[in-house]
Amino acid sequence: MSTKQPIGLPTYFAVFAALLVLTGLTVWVAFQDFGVYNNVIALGIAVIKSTLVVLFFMHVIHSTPLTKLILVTAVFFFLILVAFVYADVWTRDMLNLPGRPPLIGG
Amino acid sequence: MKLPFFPEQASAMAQQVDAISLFAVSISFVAGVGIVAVLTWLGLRYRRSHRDEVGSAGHSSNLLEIIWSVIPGIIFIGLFFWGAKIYFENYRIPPDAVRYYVVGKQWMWKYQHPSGNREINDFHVPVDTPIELVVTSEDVIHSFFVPALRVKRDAVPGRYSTTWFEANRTGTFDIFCAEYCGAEHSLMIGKLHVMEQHDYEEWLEGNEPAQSLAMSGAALFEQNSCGTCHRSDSSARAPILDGIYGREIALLGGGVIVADDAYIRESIMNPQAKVVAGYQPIMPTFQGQLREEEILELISYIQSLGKKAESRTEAAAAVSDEGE
Amino acid sequence: MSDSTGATTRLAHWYRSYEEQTESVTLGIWLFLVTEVMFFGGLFMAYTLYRSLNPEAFAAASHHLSIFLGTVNTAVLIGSSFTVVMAVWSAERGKQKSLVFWLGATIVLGLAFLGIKANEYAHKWHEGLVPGPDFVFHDTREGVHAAADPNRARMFFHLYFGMTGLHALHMIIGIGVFLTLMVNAIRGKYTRQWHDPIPVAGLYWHFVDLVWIFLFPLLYLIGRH
Amino acid sequence: MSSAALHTQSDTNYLNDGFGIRSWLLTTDHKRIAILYLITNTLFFFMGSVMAALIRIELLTPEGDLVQPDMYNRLFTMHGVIMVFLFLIPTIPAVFGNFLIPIMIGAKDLAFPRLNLGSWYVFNVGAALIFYSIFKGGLDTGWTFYVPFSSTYSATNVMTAAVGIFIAGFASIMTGLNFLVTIHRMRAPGMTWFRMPLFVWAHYATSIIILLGTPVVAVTILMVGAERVLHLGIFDPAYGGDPILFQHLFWFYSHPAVYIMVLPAMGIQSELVAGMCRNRVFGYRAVCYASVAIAVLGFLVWGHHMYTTGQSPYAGTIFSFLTMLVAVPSAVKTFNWTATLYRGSISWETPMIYAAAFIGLFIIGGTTGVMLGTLGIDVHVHDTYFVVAHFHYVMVGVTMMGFMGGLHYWWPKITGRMYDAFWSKISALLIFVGFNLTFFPQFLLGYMGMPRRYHAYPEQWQTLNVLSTAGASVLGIGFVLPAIYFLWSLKKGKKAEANPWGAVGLEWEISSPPISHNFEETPVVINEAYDYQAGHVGVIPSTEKEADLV
Repeated sequence: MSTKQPIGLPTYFAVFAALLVLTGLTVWVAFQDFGVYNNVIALGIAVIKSTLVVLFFMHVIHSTPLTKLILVTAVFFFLILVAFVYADVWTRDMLNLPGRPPLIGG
Repeated sequence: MKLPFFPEQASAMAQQVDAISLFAVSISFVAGVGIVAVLTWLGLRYRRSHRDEVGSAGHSSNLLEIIWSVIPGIIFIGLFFWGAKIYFENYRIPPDAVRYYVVGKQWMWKYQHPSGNREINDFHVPVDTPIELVVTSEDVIHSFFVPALRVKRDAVPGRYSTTWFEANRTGTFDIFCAEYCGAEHSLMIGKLHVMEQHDYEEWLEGNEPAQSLAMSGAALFEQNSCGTCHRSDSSARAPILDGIYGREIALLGGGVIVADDAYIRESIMNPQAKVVAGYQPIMPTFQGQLREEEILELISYIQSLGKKAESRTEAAAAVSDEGE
Repeated sequence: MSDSTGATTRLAHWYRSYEEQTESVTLGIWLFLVTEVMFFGGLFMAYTLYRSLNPEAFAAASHHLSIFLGTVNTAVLIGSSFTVVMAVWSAERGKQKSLVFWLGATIVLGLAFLGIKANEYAHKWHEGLVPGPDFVFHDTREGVHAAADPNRARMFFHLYFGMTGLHALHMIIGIGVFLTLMVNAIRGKYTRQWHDPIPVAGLYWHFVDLVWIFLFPLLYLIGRH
Repeated sequence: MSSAALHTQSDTNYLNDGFGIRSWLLTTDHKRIAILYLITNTLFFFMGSVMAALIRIELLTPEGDLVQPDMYNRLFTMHGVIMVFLFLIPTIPAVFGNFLIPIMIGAKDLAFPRLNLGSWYVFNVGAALIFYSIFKGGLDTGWTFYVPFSSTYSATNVMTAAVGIFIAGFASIMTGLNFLVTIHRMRAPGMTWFRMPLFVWAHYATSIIILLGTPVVAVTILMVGAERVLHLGIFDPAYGGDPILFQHLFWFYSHPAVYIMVLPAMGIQSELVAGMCRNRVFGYRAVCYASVAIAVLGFLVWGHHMYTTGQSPYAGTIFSFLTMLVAVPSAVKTFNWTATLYRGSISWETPMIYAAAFIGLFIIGGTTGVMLGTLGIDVHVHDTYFVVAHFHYVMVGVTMMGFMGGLHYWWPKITGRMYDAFWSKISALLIFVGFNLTFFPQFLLGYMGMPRRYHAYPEQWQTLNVLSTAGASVLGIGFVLPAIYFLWSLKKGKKAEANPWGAVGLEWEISSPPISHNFEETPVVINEAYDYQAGHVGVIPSTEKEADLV
């Protein structure tokens, strides 16, 4: 799993503190009104927090390339599922629904 | 023209689908026979001559790999474009299409003609006229399938799916339910009777319905006392429905939507979802009180209001402005 | 099998070295986490799609969740991730007493999380927000033009109980694993040379924490302004 | 064929290394677990076939007169569930993968032997639940479990079968995980990635699909189960749900699942063609990349099952385009197998007959698959017998031919006995003829518009259906024969030598049947895969001078 340069204690404390701060930040942001950006920021912070946990707490930062590849593959295929389902749902009503004037020439 | 082992071709679209299918079958046949021929020839030519004979040194050639990746790829992509063209032609409804409603219910098909006629399983349509089918289901997923017209559209509950066809030959064709829907899935069949225009009109008179779709919609409109809020003279409590059909409406809380069948159905079943700007969400839900055909009748009624109100649109627009 | 130091070695006979065994076990847990990502992925997919299909109803429903308890839970779970990291750190250095301490801390924090979750569930139960025959819902957001449709708000709670319930189930399994590890640690089963189960359980626990890191904003925070 | 044997012919092997129920039911030897899987899965295959026979007899007549419509629905549902989840998905990986992967890469056993035995027990618990649901009256939702029929309208015991499939899915995940870790970590020295047999490559790709896909169907089945028990309306549009979301989540797994069924058979096909032609597979690396390409692209195409169901036409176009791409690696493999025969030394034993049948039927199965992936054609033939014929050509024509070919190729290695050459050829031909007679007419029926899952059909299609049923009976006989002569060979078959086909591969350089831990001493691999010039792949380090070891 790891080529065994152990992560020092200070790093653990720093990451732990950062995670708590980020949690506080995301809750604070939730109460501000940034319009559509609220969701983007909330997910962005969640992604940052999870990257911190993955890299330092799960020692992926100095683990073998295989472990990194496995992690990326899992996330990639989940995003494929989300992307293609949304590709369907968002464009489902773009072409002639009954009663709607035909979108393209026709 | 009836090819052996092909269903009748009763529409222009059917010929296109048969053309692409024949193309695909012939390409596959040629490729298949080619490979099997090479396989048999190699199989016989290099039969083992003595017990310990071993094959010659292994071969591989990147050029050959590229060739037999790119060539099938090109053929498949070609097939894809041709298929996509047919699919979109079948998906895009011509503006002059006459709209019929098809409602799938466990183990029967119910049709509604614009003139108000209603039929179960057997469907009478005029020839040489583009016919738009708005397909929905009351319970599980069904699928309206006419092999002779190469037309298939799933009836999904809670959604209006559309497809269209234009039969270019008269005759009687099979209608099937293609999506498994329970015990009598195989008995949910009917006959599509494509008739000359005058025969169709005679048939309509012969089976004169009590009233047209719009009229039965109007009756429902009264029955459920929609008129108390949706008045034609004042838009204080609710939007005026005359001429609203197919028009873009501003929504409360921003956003604009076209008042199409789906929006009207959603506003009946879940009124608070998209409230028109300038109004309070006071409309009660009719979820569970109206059957699918009744909603379709109300939609036809609202659509008919649009046509009647052509002349009075300015007045209605003026009135609704005061309402805001 | 016992090696020179008398402590029973845990090297399975078909591995050539400890190094190879640790690598196999770690690769195994990472691959298991891939299946967990896709398992929760299906639910996250359903949640995000239904949120975009019914934005108003989901926003109204998520107002009933207490942000305070959610935040505390997130902090507790991050804390338990930290204690697990310390446990792995101690195991690598063969510090048995500190390993036992940190494993105990992880279990305590895990139970704290489940306690808070149980409290939230009970609160929902009293408010009648548990989807079922006697589900009652009224929109408590102020300055909103249209009250949300109770049926669609109920969909939010199906997914809320489904996802947090599945997450809590994974927590319970995790706590069970840590309990067994702690008992073994007390018996001195883990040495500097062999302590594979600790990092493996740690990775599983960090994954459960990751799921919550995404669950918290999606369920509690979005649509709150 | 004097291959430097890696074994001394000893009379103790994994079969007689311990007798009695405990030694079999608590074994962690990957070879014994493979035998356990072979017994249970063959049993499930025959149960599924009984239902297929009843379906074919029912369809002899246009009116449904053999069984009630409701009973017919249960028959085709259980035929689908048993064949898909209890035979096609698990069998080749669990039987041949378990037995051969450790040997082919020079390992003593899989990475997690206890997990391997656990997977067999978990698999049988799932199977028991599925058969309990049959015992209680069966399931009538079709193996696809489409909502809202399966979640609200079906009155049969969907819940029991759903939990059964959920549990059987775990067995599949356990096997997939075991293979991946073994292939990554436990290869013998010198066995680099591109010296591994193509059989191992195919199972590597299959395991990737298993790990990424199975959990998604697990959570989908959980949702359907929750819906049935609590009546939540998760997929009910009135409550904000969407029945098409179920189809997305279901097919996200179920299309890659068809590659889980077909890739292992392709792995066997590569071994059969190489072994029977005593030739290195043409374009070895191209076939390796093709396997992995199928695994990855297989996840991007599931929408081609949903062209007519209200999925947006734009999404349908994306899925159709990607379906065309995923067909290319399969075509590349077919061309490579055919080219392997060039300047080979081909013996037309039974395995080679199955390999040739595999190629012929895979051409038909593959090209009709491309036709179904084309938007224009699919609208007409979706949910008709054209689809039924296509997936039977791929499932029976490809996976079954691969399974039978593998069985006939490795039977001497697994049991140490040779089977009767004459009868095996007869049964192979019977299966080939019966199969084509059964399923080719269904292509015609499908294009003529006969819908799937129909208990009664218009009379004009009776002749083709009678032809199909006739073919089914020939196919049935074809499948019964192997059961007879294989069991017969266990007692009466003559002793098999270590390398009956003169093939090259680590599994042919150890005794038949192998000893319990496969190799007396871990071999060192010094040659490329299928190196017929060298005649062998591995060597025992202690008997070789250090200089020879690479």
